[in-house]
Amino acid sequence: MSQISDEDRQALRDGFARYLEAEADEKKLRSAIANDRGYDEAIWQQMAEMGLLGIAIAEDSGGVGGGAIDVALVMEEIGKKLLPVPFLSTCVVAADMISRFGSEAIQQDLLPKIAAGELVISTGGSGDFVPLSDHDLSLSAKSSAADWTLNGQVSFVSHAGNADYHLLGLQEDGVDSAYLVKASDAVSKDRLITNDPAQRLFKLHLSDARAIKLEVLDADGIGQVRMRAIAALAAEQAGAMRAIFEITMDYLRTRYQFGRPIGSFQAIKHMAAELLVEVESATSAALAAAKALDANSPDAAKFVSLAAFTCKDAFRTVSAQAIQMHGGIAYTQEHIAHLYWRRARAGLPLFGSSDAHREQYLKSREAA
Amino acid sequence: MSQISDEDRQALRDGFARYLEAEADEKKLRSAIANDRGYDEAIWQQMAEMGLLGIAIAEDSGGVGGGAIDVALVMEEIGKKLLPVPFLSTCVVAADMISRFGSEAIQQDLLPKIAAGELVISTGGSGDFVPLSDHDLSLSAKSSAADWTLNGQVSFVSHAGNADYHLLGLQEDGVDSAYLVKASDAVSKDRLITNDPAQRLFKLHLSDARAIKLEVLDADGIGQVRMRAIAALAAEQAGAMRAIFEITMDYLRTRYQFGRPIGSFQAIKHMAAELLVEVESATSAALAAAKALDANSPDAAKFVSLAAFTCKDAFRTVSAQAIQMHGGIAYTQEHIAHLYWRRARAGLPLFGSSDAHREQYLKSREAA
Amino acid sequence: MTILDRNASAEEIRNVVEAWLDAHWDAEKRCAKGAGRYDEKSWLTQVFEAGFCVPSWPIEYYGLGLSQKQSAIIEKAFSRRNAEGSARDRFHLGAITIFKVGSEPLKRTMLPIMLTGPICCLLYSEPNAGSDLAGVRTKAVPDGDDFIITGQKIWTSNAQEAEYGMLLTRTDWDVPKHRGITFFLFPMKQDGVEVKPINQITGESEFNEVFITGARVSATNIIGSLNQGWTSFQTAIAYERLIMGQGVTERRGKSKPDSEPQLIRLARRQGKYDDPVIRQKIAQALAHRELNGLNMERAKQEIMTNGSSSLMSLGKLAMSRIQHGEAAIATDLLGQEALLDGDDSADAANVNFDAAKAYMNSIGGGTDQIQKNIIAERVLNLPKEPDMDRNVAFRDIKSSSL
Amino acid sequence: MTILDRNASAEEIRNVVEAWLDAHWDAEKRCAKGAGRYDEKSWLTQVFEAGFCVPSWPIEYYGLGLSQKQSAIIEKAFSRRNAEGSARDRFHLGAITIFKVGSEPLKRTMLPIMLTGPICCLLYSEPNAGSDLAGVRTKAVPDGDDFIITGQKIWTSNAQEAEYGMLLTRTDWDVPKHRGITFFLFPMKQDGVEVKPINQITGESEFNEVFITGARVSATNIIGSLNQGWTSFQTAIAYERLIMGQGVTERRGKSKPDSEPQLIRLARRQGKYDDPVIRQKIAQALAHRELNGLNMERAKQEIMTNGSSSLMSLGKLAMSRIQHGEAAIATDLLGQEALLDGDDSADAANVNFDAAKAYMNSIGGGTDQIQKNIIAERVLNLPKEPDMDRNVAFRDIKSSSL
Repeated sequence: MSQISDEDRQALRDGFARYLEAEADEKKLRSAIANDRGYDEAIWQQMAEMGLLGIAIAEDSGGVGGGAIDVALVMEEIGKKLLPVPFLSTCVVAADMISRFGSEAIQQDLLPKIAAGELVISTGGSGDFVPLSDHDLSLSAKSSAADWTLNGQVSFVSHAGNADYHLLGLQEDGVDSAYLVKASDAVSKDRLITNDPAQRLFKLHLSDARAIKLEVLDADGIGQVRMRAIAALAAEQAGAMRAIFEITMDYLRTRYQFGRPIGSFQAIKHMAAELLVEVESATSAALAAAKALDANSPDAAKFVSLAAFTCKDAFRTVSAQAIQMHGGIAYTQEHIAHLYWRRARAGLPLFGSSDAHREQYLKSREAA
Repeated sequence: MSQISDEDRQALRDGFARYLEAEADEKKLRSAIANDRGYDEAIWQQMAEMGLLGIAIAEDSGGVGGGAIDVALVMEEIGKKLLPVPFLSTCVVAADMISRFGSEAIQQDLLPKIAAGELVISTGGSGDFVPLSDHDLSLSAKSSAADWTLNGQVSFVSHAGNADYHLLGLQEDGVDSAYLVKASDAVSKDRLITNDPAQRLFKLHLSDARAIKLEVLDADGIGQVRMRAIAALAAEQAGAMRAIFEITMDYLRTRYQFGRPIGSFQAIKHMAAELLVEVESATSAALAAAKALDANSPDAAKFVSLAAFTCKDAFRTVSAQAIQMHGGIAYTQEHIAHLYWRRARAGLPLFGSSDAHREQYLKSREAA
Repeated sequence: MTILDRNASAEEIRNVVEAWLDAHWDAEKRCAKGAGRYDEKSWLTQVFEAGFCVPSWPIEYYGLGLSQKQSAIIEKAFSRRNAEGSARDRFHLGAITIFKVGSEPLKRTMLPIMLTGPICCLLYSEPNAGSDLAGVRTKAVPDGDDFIITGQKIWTSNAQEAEYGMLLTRTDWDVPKHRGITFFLFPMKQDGVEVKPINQITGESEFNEVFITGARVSATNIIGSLNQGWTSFQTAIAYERLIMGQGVTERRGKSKPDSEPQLIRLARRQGKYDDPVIRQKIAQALAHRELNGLNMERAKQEIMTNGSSSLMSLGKLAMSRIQHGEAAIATDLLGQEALLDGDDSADAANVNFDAAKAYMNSIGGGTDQIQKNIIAERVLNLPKEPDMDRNVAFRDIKSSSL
Repeated sequence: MTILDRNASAEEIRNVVEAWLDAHWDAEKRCAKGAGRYDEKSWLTQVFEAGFCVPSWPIEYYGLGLSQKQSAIIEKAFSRRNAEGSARDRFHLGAITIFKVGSEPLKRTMLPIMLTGPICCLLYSEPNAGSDLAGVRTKAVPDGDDFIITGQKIWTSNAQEAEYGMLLTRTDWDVPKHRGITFFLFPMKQDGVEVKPINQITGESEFNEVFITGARVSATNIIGSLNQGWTSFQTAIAYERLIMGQGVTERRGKSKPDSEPQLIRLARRQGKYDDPVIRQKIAQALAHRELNGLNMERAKQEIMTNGSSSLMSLGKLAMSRIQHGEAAIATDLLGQEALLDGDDSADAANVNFDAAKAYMNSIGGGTDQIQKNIIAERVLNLPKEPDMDRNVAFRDIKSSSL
């Protein structure tokens, strides 16, 4: 399904990785997460420049027409550097929702801007395409003629701080609807305190806020959006866990205690070998999910669930063990390990728990 | 509740342990399990001699009036040597059932014989006091005057081979009844092939077999029998896992590879340290269950469940890891490790699975 | 000094102490602010002079020569009134160490000072040594009657407040690592000592880094003797662990044992308490905690009977599984609520704190890995790993910085 | 010899082989009993002379000089008719090892013998050496043109049937352990060689102990050269693993991939398939197996692209978790039925067999612990443990028997 050739994909990835290696250092990360915006605008613009923000947008809407596999490659690199950019909400979920369910006019208005890095879209509300469904949602939509207005409150809206639009889902009696709300006076925002300082969550208060309703949300389409978002998340986690794993291996090779590198101690080696199985399995699972989606495989749902719980759990384990293997130094805020660990924990509830995905995976296996 | 003083108890235990150390060697074990009877009659008679078979029988019925804690001490030693004796069925379950629910005449007839080692009683059927409930039970009881006769088949009857009586439970609509059936022409037996060669299981065929019905089975009393049997089993497992653990530690100290004892390898050490936590926790749990029972503590049910799943799981883990830590040598029938491992696996379904006991434990915690 | 001795009955002791406190202790003054507030130092001096600071020590060392049991009566009386100063024979690490391994002159000069005021910290961990405590690189170079100290310490509790620190240094670089170490009672409030709190991943700063650059300590302040500091330090660290352990036990004693466990409360609140999968996880987690409690009770019994128990060493390791495990289940129970933090999300804040704090147990005071080595070698008598550095001059041992 | 060379098309090869088989192979004779039965040795000699035994080897070494792909066509044709003798360049361990590292005379004399009949086993493990393969203590002492062998080997496959064994021996006890080893092609059917099957905990006897007491082997049968046997042996064992791996892959290829997994079947049968706790366990177990499959697919891709893949080394370790884990769940699913065994309890017998057989993976062919060392050192480049025996004369290395 990807319009990108294998060579171009590799070049894209290499270019992005090289750029991040040179520019996305820990200092920038820490300064970004200390700011209100939460990410580095220069990096975001460079991503636009490289075509990455339009990776999942069709060529005739200003994108490069990539598939799930291309999104995965970008997400992996994002994960490695823990980039706190609004890529998943804007370029994966929102771009996909607009591409599928937006009117021609909206598509032509918004998609090119997303690809160009001119537009940030936050996601929230309720529904299968929403990463964090607000369980106590008090949002209502009413229409007069073609205009819709929204009232109420939505919590757990990611990246709403500097978003230009909020994409809000509203699931009622199992029927999904979705609204695009422009950031405006009718929308106020409270930033929520988060455990992962790199995560940006907000509570929105909407008071007669004008909204564009996306049309004909068919369950299959929503399911596709959800699966692609989950596969993207899994790839981010696979990348992130590999990075913290490699940081840890470097430490084991160079940190001496008792006159030996600590990586020469057998118990540490065995922990490392076991973690490698987790890291590689997660990478394989994320890859398999993306490939199955791009191939429209009947197994796509199965592989997406597999990737979801495998990558969540493995990232949690690997980042937690990374702290343990570093010892005291990683018990400090100054060390980067806890940021990976917090990111891992922040990923756990996105699009459903590991247990829920394990159950889903078994259902898919039965169906096969 | 025990009538035995602390000093006497210690002496009893020391004496039994010393005796087993001298007499119950691996050769006897292997020869016993190769025979039909399944255990060493001389050891059984010596246990009678030492008063152990009457440990849970009141003094005025020919026993020594011990409590759950005394049963636990005996079972621990039985476990250490993997003695395949019919102690649990005869001296714990049957003795307790007869003491609680047998008529005066039956008590005076059977209990002294149990204590004297003159009587083996097997258990089977259905009901809470039966270690292995036959789920496909096709047993029926009918009475004419005071006489009862049993017809049908019962599977999973332990130690029926040379039993003098079979204690058969029959749970119908939640109501328990129990019958003592004399080994006779009216009862035929098929020995079942078991995975643990030390385990003796039979299928009984009863055809108008005369039976003595035990009276007034109150649920509390049955519950007590069950709890005491579970605590006894847990103690056996605690003893057994400690023995195979120590066998393994000895091996680690004396087996050299790469010019070092393998116990000096850090990964092996760490496995050993983790297993020690399991062994000690299991010992503590078994002890706590026995003590709570003897103290008539309201926490008894909680501690019994805790002991049940802790000891089952830990014995399984410790014996499985013992094979792994021994390496190839324990992959042979000649090595004793697999006998511990088979015993561990054979214990898993007795009186309910670990998962069921974990659930029960949580219920007890809520109630507290 | 109070007239109490080993023959005094519990009643007599209680009466004497209560009478003394009636006469001397003013609880209100302690809580007062400004000029009305009591002077801590002069209060401690009174306690010291009465012998109540260290009642179990002999009279010549400022105690009353009482038994532990008798001392406990005094401690209890003080604690009921919330009065400071008693039980320093159980809790003042500096005083205890000097009492146990200090030279006679050091005891004479320093014990009165220690007992009447200063907090004393223990300076041993170093960034480059990690778990390898004997790998100290902080230099002590003789200079007249003094030593000049240069180096860096880390993970020091109470370094901010401490007037003294017991400091592990290297004084001989040409012998194997354990044999060139000297242990000093080091004055913290001097030039060349900079204390910097560590920002822990819990958000707390219980510990500090201590940078020492050309600071001084008198040779008379050596605890034990020159180059033999490793042995004296062993005493200090053993007491540090004991004190920490007691603190934990006593704190634990205060929480209601039968209050509903946090996991059950959270599960109920989240409506997940009927989920069989959750129930299995909660049951196993509660079991691990209860089993550790049972093990520790057996340990206490064994200590009472035999004076020691190998079970004690399992508690810390078991606690890692318990704490990390409980925090993980609680995190899952909270679901996306666990993403939040701060006062408005108290449950999340608690759970997130617990998840981070669990590393304090699994890393702090010896990592789980070190703890497993100790259990394997000391409890199970498994053979030691070949030492790479035992017979090597310290300066030749390979280290990260080389 | 058949007239086929590297330029032959697939079609040509197929035609030639099929025609040859039509002319020579009699499937019915093979199945016949008694006098009618075909003579294996003379059949293998025909295959050998046609060059079909080892088609990928050069003509001077009894092959046809074909590519692997071309050889596969021949193998397939044989396999379709269930005819023995082809693909010995992939599966005959003795022939391959001699071809790769044998001396010219050894190849000349032994390859024709190997290829036309005898099973060749590999004698390396010893009871006292365990995972430490280089710790061999089987003695080879020169005696004229022969060596006299005394020692014990264990875990030898096919030792009963084997006419030859490749035997690892110690010929110099005064040099470090890897440098005093000699590797022989050893005739098994002689006095002084006793083979005893091992009763495994699965009930099988795939392996044997081999007791060698004063048996003989000619010096011309050294594979490689004197005291350099460790290197030649590395080749043999690498091929052994490869052959075992191929066997596993090919067997796996035969099971229907989409058949219902055993765990699901058992759970349904036991009425426990709706239990959420069971479902989580089954799902995770199936996932572990599927993930390992995905890893191995990535490995194949990487091998095709780069010629090698570090992922390959993870499969065996992962398989331990899979096999032990699945067996444990299946055991629990069966409940008390798992206590039974034998033909009347097929499910139980299978599950119990699997539970025991899982140790074949986690212990056999290098324990999980050795495997983790290998992964850590070779894949992750973590530093080696200090060697205790690398520079020590073999006779001075500490061992269990001392």
